[in-house]
Amino acid sequence: MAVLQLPEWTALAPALILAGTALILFLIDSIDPHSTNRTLLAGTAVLGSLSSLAVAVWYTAAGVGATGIDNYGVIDLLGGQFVVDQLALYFMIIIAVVTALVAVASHDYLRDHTYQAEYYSLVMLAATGMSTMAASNSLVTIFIALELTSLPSYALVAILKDNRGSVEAGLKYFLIGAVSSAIFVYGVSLVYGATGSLQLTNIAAVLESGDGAVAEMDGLLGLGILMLIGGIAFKTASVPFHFWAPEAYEGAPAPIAAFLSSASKAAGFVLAFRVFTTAFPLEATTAVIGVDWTLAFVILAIVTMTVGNFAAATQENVKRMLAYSSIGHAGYVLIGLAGLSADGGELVMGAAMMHLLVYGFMNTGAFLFVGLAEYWGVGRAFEDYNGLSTQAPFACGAMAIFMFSLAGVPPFGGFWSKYLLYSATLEAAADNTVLLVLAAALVINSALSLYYYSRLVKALWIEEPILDRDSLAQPTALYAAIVAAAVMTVVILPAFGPIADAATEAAAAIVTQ
Amino acid sequence: MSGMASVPLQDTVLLPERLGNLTGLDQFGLAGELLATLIGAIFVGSLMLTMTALAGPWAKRKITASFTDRISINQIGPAGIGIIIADAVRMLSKELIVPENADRPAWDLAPIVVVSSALLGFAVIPMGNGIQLADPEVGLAYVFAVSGIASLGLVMAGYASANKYSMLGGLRAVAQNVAYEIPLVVTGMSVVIFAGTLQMGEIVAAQGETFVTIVGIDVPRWYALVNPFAFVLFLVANFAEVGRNPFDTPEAPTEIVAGYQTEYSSVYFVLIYLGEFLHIFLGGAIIATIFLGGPAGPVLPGIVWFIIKIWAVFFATQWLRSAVPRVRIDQLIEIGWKGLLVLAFANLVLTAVIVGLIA
Amino acid sequence: MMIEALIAVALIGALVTFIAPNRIAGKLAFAISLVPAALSLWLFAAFDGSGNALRDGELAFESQAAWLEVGNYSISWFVGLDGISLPLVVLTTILCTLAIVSSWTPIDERESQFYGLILFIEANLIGVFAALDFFLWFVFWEAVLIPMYLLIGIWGGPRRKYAAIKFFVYTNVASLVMFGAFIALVFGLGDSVTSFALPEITTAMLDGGPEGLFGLGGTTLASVVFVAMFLGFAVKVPIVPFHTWLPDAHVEAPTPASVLLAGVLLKMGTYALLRFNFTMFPDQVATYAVPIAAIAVISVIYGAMLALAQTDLKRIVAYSSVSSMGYVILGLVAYTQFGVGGATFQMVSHGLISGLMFMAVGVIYNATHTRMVTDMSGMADRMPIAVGILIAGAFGYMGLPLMSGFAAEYFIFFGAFGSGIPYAPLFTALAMFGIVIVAGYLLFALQRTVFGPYRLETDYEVGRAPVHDVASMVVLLGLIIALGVAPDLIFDMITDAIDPIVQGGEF
Amino acid sequence: MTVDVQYYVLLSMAVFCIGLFGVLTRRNALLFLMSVELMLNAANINLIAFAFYHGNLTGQLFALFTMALAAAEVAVGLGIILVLYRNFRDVDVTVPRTMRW
Amino acid sequence: MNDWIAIGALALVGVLIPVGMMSVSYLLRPTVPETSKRATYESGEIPTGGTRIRFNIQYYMVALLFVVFDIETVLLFPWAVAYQDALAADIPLVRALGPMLLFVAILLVGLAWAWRTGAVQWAQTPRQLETDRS
Repeated sequence: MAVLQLPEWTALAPALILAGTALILFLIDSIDPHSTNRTLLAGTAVLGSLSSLAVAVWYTAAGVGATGIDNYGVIDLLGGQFVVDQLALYFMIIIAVVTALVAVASHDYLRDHTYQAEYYSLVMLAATGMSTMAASNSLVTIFIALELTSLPSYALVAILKDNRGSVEAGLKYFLIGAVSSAIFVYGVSLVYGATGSLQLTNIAAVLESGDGAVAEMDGLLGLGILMLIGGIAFKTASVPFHFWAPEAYEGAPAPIAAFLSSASKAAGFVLAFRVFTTAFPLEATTAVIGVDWTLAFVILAIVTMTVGNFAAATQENVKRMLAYSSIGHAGYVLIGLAGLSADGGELVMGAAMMHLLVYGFMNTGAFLFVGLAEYWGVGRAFEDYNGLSTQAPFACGAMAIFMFSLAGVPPFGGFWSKYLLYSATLEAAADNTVLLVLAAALVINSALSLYYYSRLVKALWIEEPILDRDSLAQPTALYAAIVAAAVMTVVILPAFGPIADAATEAAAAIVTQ
Repeated sequence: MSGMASVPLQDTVLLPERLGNLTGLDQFGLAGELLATLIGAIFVGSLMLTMTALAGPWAKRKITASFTDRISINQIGPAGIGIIIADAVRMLSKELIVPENADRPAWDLAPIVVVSSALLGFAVIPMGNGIQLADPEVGLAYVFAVSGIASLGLVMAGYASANKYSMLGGLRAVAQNVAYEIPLVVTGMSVVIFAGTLQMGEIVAAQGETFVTIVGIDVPRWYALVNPFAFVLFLVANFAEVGRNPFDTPEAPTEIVAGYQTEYSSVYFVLIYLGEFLHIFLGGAIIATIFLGGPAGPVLPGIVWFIIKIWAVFFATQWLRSAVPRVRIDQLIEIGWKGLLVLAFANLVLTAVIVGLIA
Repeated sequence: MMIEALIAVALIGALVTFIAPNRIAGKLAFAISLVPAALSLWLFAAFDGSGNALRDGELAFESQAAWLEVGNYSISWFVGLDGISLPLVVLTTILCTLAIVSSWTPIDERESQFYGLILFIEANLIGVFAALDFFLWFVFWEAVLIPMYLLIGIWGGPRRKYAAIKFFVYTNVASLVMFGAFIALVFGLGDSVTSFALPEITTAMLDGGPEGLFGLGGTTLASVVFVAMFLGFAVKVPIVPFHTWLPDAHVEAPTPASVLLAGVLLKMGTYALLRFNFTMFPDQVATYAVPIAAIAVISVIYGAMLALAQTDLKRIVAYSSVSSMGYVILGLVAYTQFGVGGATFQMVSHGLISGLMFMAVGVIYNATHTRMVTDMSGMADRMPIAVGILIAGAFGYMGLPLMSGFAAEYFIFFGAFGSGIPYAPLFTALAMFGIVIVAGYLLFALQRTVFGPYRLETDYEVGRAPVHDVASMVVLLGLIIALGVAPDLIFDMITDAIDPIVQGGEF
Repeated sequence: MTVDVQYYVLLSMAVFCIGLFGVLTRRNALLFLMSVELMLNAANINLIAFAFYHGNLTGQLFALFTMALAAAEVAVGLGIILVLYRNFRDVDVTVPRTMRW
Repeated sequence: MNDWIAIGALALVGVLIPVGMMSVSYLLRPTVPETSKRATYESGEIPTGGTRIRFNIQYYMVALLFVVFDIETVLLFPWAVAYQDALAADIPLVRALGPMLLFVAILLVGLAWAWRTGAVQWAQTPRQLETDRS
């Protein structure tokens, strides 16, 4: 394979391509600021994200990051500031997929929007940040990637400048984001103080060596880790920094809500996975700070999924319901970290990663459907969606698939990933019985979630429309994105074998390193 | 100029320590050192204030008069130099009129900020003969940083006066400062590439080396000679930064009366006025230090050369004041962002590339 | 690869139909559904399997492919047919084709979606009966629910929303219970199991059973799982007291959905009971035989009594299904060759008969727009052929000899009577009493509706049933009589697959 | 003449807490922004003090990045506050209540 | 003596001088309160309206732009300082210069974009107004 001949920095190509696309979009806009050529802009964005996807898939297939005789091994870049391994590539794939879907859907959603090029380039920049986050191996690069993700996201949420909801959402997202990033960076500074290093592997090395300074500053380290969890909780929309999510998703343009709730969340999780497996090996950290950090994730996971699901069940607004359900799903994925307390934790984490991939399709699709509804101008409440299926059976069919998949009803992807998560948790529970509670919470919450998801399906398919609607337009690109997401949610089933392998291997690689 | 390089231009001993030795204060431990430092600071402060006092009420008028072929002050003292004292007494004893609606704390604070920010910059300037208060490693960045505080003072003045002219003046000052700060700093950076340090003393020392030898005369490695393009850019950006013609839109007497200082009177006005002149001199000091070899020069002692150089810059500002018309605010902004900034980056990149290729 | 072809044809057909214009959707779906029907008949003819699929039997049309690895377990695509599943597959394909035909008249909006969903259900039903990997089976099992939910919810009667949700919630919760229990069982089996393939799990269960899980002992775990799974499937069957969703769903569902619901979906429950509970847990069956038999008998009698109290023809047929399913459970719990075989036979037979009944009721409803016994009389005047077939079906229900119902019930009673359960004769006798009630309510209803003077007042013409409806009913009736005359047509096959289970399980 | 690192940490914690207090109590978006800056700068104090303590430059370098990112954050924040003012005629963060909080 | 103490001393002096001048003036100057004197100066006209005027949006635009570019210089300074040393240490030119060029190039893309979209344009020409309106 040609990978060997490529210089090392090309290992970051999936992220670099996204960055390049963003710059190209800026250039296009600079050449003709008043251009209304939506297809060119969206096309560039889609092309960029698809190339990023293709490269990431190619690398994965070629064995970049995989260890073994025929593979290329984990690639360290810039003195270990970045690391391209299977985990990084896996999440780069998720991010590129979601970005592509969002870019396609935005083509129609933004039809009358003034800031087309800016929109796409901001999306690309945010995607760059997420992709970089997947490969970051140092708290420095992590923080930069985090901000590179957050800053365009703030702007994107508020991009409908004359829409009060959008501005309000942007403000709230920004306020909470700014505070949480301040907390995160303070946590970084404390961890640095305790260990004298910002690179994850070095931090782990210092912790394991039990150096004098670390032992002295155990309190600082503990506080630092707690603050890091805070930053991560924000990015993944988990308790206690989840307040922004419903507001931001509700006010943001729907494709952006899709983007944030899928890709951004995935990026937050890759960050959590990497930081906590690489930098804070469980035994060594516990020996220093005296507390097992998985305990924090056990609590966060349970609280997050419960809060998310119960709040979702009481919503009248579809987008808000999806927002809370997205919080609930963050809780499911957090199990991946909580499970690390037991043997077989890498299986739990692998399952959580799979859930994120499937979630990337189904949740993006669901939000894009909401985008379609906004495009049509039907309302936002459940009742407003009544009987849409008579006019748009395909989109509604896709939405039904997303809803059932999110609820974890077989045969869709969501069932599989949830099941894998459940069974892996159960297996790990043999080692640490606390996990039984998590498994139970997962099942109970999933069962509860069926209530509100099926409520939407019922509105779409079974209820009669309240008002007579004019015939609805069929925007090609939005439809294409939604149908593609739906097809992937289903078609992912036969491909589940290799995906499961990839996820589990990636998880195992970082857990046991 | 031959042999200049052999003379140690830069004393590694800084002013406070030297004073400590001189006065014997260093025998008293920390307190003595502090006292010596304070004396040094007072010395530098007074030196600069003296120059400003000279320039503001007297030299400025004289120079302008000469350009416009008029006779200016000539009554009090020789060549009217006594006007300095007269003006000082007059201004200090004027009634202070506080505009209604003024935001008092900010309005009172603004003059102090303007003056002290300018004074602070001089702390790291090597003035020759060991007159340098401090020589931190980040000297150049520090100078840029503190001189930037002035615009805060200006906007405070503009805002707190509760006057539309003042407000506009303050805003313009900020817009102008931000537009020209970046070309200024980026051009300064192209000098840093040569010197490889931000320490003012080092920069000056680096300029002591011989650049070329023309007909037996060693031309020193002044960066104005090494990179004249950067020098011109820096000069222009500096004029804008200190708000002198042709870039004096924040005051623009024909447009917005007197800008941010419209409502100021009495000693407050004096302070703001002084502050402006201090800034001109600070700009001159920076130019002298990073482009003109600091206090270097033949025959005369360093401090004298240094003063000559900064007065030369001051003279240039007054020259331009008489010779060049003011640009409009929109032109000003566009020159900054579209002209100088691009040129500054071009200069930086070219310098870096050339240095890289030569090395 | 034949099973894959069968499923693929139905799935692709579903997609094609979904995008086809409404106008031609019905005919198109019919044409497409003929392919699996013909294919399944060919499978029937070419069947060469023997023994029970889960007990090392010789599988017909087997195919297996690795799918994914989950931790210590592998999941595979594993399908194959034995003597139990093949008749049910054939039943499915035939009933689906006929259901499509019977929808031509009543379904007049969103046809393409309707027929698409029917074909989608067909694909999944075939999958349910053919799958031999637990996960694969579960996927198909659950995938049936969603289209059925939509069929009831969209094209149903006035209370369709309530009925659809009730159906969905009941069956889904049941699935969840069953699923959780089964997973616990697999984990409890420990290292002896490395995949979710049902034969492997069955072997492990019979070779010693579970080791225990989370502090539960092996036997306790097996009992808990057995009960949980029984409850899970009982909802689907349904068995009293979990039957309440059924009448609602049936009454509100459109005729073709009812046909499939009663004809095939209920059999999923009994099929699963047979495959899981009664194959994997012989010990637990023995332990709980009496309560199960009691429940079965209660179902028979209580279902019949409820049917007696109804005035809605569809409700009568629906409750009678509860009663008939009671027979199946009784047959299963008897655990003899004739008992279990008869139960399996009854599944097929009841599928045909109840399908026929629902169709007939549907035809009458299409014409009169009412199903109330009290509204109608003298229907024989207006639609003699349809009513004739209805009566024939009712006799089939009552167990008239030479019809499949008779054979089925005979086998069951014979098997149950000779079974080793305590009080077996008593249970059998009580269940037989159920037939009397069945005869009572059916004859009562028929007498009121069919005979006497015609007195329904309508502002539209009530005429003869359409030819295609009658034709499909005739096909069903033919099958019923054929099975009644020659039960060995499938009974041999069934007993061949049953024997490995009941051998040694005799008590 | 060096100051022990714990005093820097105390200072930074004080600054951080002041910032946090501001974040929790200020309703003006601009003041909120300033409070966040305080929190970020508290981290910078830590980073630089620890860089000195550990004798490596990593912390200083990271402080540079933090500053850059803080500036970018302010830029975006100001942009959002501008559109906020345009839409709500106010920079009070509790005014926008189009959605439930 | 520490550099920063010297700077602190100068800061003290820098504050004390103006404060001292203010104090001297306070002692010297007369105070004749009169309301009309304190009126806001508007070239002799009676002042109208407040000072909370809505000013040109461009002030914000350049301010935001400045924040970005100014911070960029913070990141460039370390590079500039280390550049000669890097060259002296025989680090290849591409590695010594490349990152900075890339960095500046990205910034220039940003500047070009800001330029083209009119972020640094103070006033619009009539023709631009026309095209904007359409």
